[in-house]
Amino acid sequence: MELRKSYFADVRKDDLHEIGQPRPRSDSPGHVTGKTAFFADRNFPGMLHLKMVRSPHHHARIRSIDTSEAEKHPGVVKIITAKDVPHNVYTILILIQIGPEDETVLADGKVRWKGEAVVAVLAETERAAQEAAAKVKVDYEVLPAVFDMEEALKPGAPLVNEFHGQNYYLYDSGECRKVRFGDVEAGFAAADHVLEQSYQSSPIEHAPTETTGCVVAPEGNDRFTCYTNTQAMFFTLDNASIILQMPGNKLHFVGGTVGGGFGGKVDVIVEPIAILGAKLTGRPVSFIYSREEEMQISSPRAAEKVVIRDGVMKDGRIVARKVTGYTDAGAYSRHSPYGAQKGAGHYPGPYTIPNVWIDTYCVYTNRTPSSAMRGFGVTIGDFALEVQMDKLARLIGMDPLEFRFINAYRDGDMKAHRQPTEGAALIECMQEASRAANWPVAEKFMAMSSYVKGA
Amino acid sequence: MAKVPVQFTLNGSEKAEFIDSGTTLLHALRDKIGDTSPKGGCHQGTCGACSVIIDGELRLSCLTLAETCNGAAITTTSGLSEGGVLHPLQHAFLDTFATQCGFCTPGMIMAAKVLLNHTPNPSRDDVVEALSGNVCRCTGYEPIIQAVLRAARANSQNAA
Amino acid sequence: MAIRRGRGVAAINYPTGMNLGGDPTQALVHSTPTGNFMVTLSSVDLGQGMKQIMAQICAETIGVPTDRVVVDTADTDTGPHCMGTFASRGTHRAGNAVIQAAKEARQVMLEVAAEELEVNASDLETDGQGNILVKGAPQKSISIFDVALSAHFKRGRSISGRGMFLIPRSYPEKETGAMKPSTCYAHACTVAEVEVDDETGEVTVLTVKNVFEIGRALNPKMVEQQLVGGSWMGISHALYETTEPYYPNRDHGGTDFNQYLMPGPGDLAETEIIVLERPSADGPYGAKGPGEMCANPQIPALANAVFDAVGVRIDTLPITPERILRALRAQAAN
Amino acid sequence: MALALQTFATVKEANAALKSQGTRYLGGGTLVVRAANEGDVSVSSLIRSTEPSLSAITVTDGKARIGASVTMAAIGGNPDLGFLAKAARAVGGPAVRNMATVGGNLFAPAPYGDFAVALLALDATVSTHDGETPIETFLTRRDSNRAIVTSVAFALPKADGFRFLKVSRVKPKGVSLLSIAAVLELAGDGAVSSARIALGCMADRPMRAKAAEKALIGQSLTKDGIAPALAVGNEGTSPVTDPIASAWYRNEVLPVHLGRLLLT
Repeated sequence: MELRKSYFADVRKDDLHEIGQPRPRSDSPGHVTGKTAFFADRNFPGMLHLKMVRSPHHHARIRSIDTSEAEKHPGVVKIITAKDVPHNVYTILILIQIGPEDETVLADGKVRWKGEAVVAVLAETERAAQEAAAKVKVDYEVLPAVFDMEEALKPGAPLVNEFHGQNYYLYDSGECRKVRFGDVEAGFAAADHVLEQSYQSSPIEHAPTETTGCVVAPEGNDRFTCYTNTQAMFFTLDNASIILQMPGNKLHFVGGTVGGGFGGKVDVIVEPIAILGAKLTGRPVSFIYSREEEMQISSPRAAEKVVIRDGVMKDGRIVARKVTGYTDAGAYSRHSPYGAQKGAGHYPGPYTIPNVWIDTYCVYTNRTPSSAMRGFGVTIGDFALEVQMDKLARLIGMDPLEFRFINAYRDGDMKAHRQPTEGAALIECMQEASRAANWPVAEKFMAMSSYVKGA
Repeated sequence: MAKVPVQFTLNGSEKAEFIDSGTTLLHALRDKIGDTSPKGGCHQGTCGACSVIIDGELRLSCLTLAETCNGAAITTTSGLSEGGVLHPLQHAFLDTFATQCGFCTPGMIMAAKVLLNHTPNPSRDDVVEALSGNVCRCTGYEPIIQAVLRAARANSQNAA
Repeated sequence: MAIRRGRGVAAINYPTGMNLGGDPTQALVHSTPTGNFMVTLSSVDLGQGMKQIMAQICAETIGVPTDRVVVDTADTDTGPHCMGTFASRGTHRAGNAVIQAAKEARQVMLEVAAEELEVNASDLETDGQGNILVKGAPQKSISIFDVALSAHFKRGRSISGRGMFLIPRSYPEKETGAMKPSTCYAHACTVAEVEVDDETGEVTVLTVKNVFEIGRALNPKMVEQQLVGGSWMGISHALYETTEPYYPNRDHGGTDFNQYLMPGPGDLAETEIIVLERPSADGPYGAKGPGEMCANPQIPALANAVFDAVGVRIDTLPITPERILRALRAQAAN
Repeated sequence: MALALQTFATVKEANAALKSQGTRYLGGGTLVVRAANEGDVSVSSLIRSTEPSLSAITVTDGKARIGASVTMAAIGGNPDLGFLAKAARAVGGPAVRNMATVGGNLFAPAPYGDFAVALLALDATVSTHDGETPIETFLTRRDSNRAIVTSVAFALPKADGFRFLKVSRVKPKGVSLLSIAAVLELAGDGAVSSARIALGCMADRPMRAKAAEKALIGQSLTKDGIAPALAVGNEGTSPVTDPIASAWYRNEVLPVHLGRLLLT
């Protein structure tokens, strides 16, 4: 890695003592000696192991649950179903007033995705919990499921989530988050070329080497210590407090040393049920996702569909951009309504375009609920935007890098969501890339700057 | 449940335990003996985080039953430094900033240790092959490869 | 068989923070009796190095070497509130909170030193080595060790500080979408070079040249860790990863590291990283969040490079050999 | 029932124990311990035998016999089996190769079982207590097999007669997209006089590419000479669709990779 100090030297102080210094990481000696304590490295006498009975169907009504055989299984200490969860319907973002509550901690009457948690089994050993889980009998009536976002949005599609009443999230702005800037239709009418293209991604798993999990130990004073690898301590504590209807002061969360997150450990999934298990049994409880659960049960990055319609002039200026984004939330909201509207605020990308129209939808389907991941709400949009930029450049016969210079935002430019651009540096990145990759562009572009006098 | 005895040396010291038959070595080390340096990243044999050295060979402790290790000499990452002095491999991991979350690190170090035991001057391809059963999600592997090559260089300089 | 070569470019920006939810983080800083400093947080280190960076920020602000700072995180009994580690907010939000707390602690420290040295606190400065000096008269000094002892046992002062950084929530305007979704933006431009086997659709990534503008590299080696690992993940996203290989068909999802595909140590592209620093107005020492955006530009750059190589557009991720081969077949049929 | 391990000194005793319900033979553990870890509760008793012959490799008179407990690492490091090293090293990473056994590989479902593909091309025989079975027959019936495999045996191919290719998305050690093993004999004029080609991942278990084998006979190993074989390379295949690749893709690229292997 090289630091190119010549750029922006006028606005930067390089004489600091500790900042800018390549100090060794204080946590690394613990890593290389195996001494770093991850949550699962805590082991308590008498600890119970929690295994989840999961839905084998994408969408089904639960006619009945019979746990009688499982309860008798040697080593089983407690079996938990929906009725044991004090506040069984929740949604994570309720803490920032984004509702409605739309997800069951343990399935109640219905399952909406294959892998949904139905019954929790706590036993003396993992093996006993697995064996007992196999003895839980759930009678399902399989319902039609919908997996394709376009299908889900059509009238008459199977309703994924009754708490929403339709297969999309209802924002205060309606069925989508909207950004309106300038007159996009006038822009298309004036454009030399109009190009509409559609982009699609598939769900992506964070796949941290350490799976999601927690270990909960009763403190003996009506408080519970939860050793967890959550990415958000109080988010998780406060949600657990709501779900368990337990004052927050009864909960003590210890974490902060996590074996990789990438956004995958923000969903408040394992902690509430493990704490409930510890409360109901008075014993320490370990609930750690198997690798299979991490890969297919934990939330992935959402699949997205992005449709971009651009109006472009022969001289390279993009004069209108309309983006329709669809985020496949899966069966429940988790963080997806946030991600979809974050996308609305990100388009049309780092370019200054006078006429912009953005609609972003959060769509429900019968698949594993998706959630945040590194680049949340942006990564797939950037893929779509930047492939579109390449196509536009080729459409008008222009060098793809030069085409970006023409449209790059600079300090003071008004963005579509009506914030003036500050601290722009796209142009300088492209100039440096031009040099590093030996991809020459016209001198006028190399002479450009993100600085604008007075901006 | 019937308990079976297991006895082996762990990082040079004798260990004897009664365990449930069928217990994996990973569980025996972590839950019975208290050496938590091998990590359970998959319990499938697909991530390498649980790697240990058994009688000189790299093994996956998650797929090895503890009772098959009677009489064996087992090395884990927690036993690598002697008298508080880091092993050259551990030093190299620090020097190249080869750890981020640290969860894969003990397994990586075990894989690298076996490589250097057999191949003191490995090529880059040798290192890549040696690490090929170990997954890292943070680093992009390059700093880890550099760490192993650096440790090998340090070893050969010490030997010279 | 033909191996065909191509290159592609992509340029991106990336927002720091989750303003649309309201975005607070707090920090506490206090000194021990012998002048070491404890930063108390509930922020989470996912492996990106939060603890180390907060220590460096605290050390810089107070004016001591980093190894005199200990970071205690994340325990909800002791650490004040943090929203969490996501949205590229950790360094930015917690860093600002630590600066505020450290400034308050530093002020008390300087006041105690001033009393000991019988000068005005405003006339004092730190040397970054653990000493407090009188500006312009550096021979007149006191160690922070002695200042802390004095504060604790003689002056009855608590060298401590509280830090709170809040970005108030932005509510998008319903009809126009006017909003402030984030604070500052990081930037990147990547040029990727590939070889495509036109008989199998297999892609080999030869080089990726990444230029990242990240505000400020607080610890360049740790920034490099993020950027190198992120670049790898970007390549991985572009060409390999999904939990649903036949999306929207729900079948055949991988359940292990053998079947969930990611580049192995033998698949690494020659990777070049160049960092520019345009300090952000509101970032801790100018920093922006580098951890997320660094995995984004490789994806479209590779898509564009594949097109450059074989003339087919793969607009669906991941860009698998199968998708390329199908497109090549369709191209040949036309 | 908790999981338990029973160890027997002889294969005979182990075979007797395997007659009980809920038992499974433990080789290197890469299949059965994984299954148990992942919650397969159908097996409650693992059986193994420590009989020394299971770990023996003998190479004499142009014939090799490999005990079923021999690991991939042991084969990869055996100088008498140098031609097989590539196939043995195609299995897993170093730790897996120190554990995975020849016997276990015969039972590994696609996309695993690369070494069994090599054994199929070698026309090996598989030994159990009640005799020897040609590997092709054995693989067909492997799901109902209850007898412990004790060894595999095969005639050593002529020098440079064995070729092996594993195609993988991930390097150096991804699982198979497909694998191909071939044992070829050439006449003095360079024409193929005998050919056995085995394919991995082109069905749920290793299979022979018999049409391609036949089409190779009498042909030289040139682009034109192998063309008829490549044209029928897919005959009889029913590839797996999995996260690595679809059946369509495997069928599409099989002739490409077969061609590359034959022309090396």
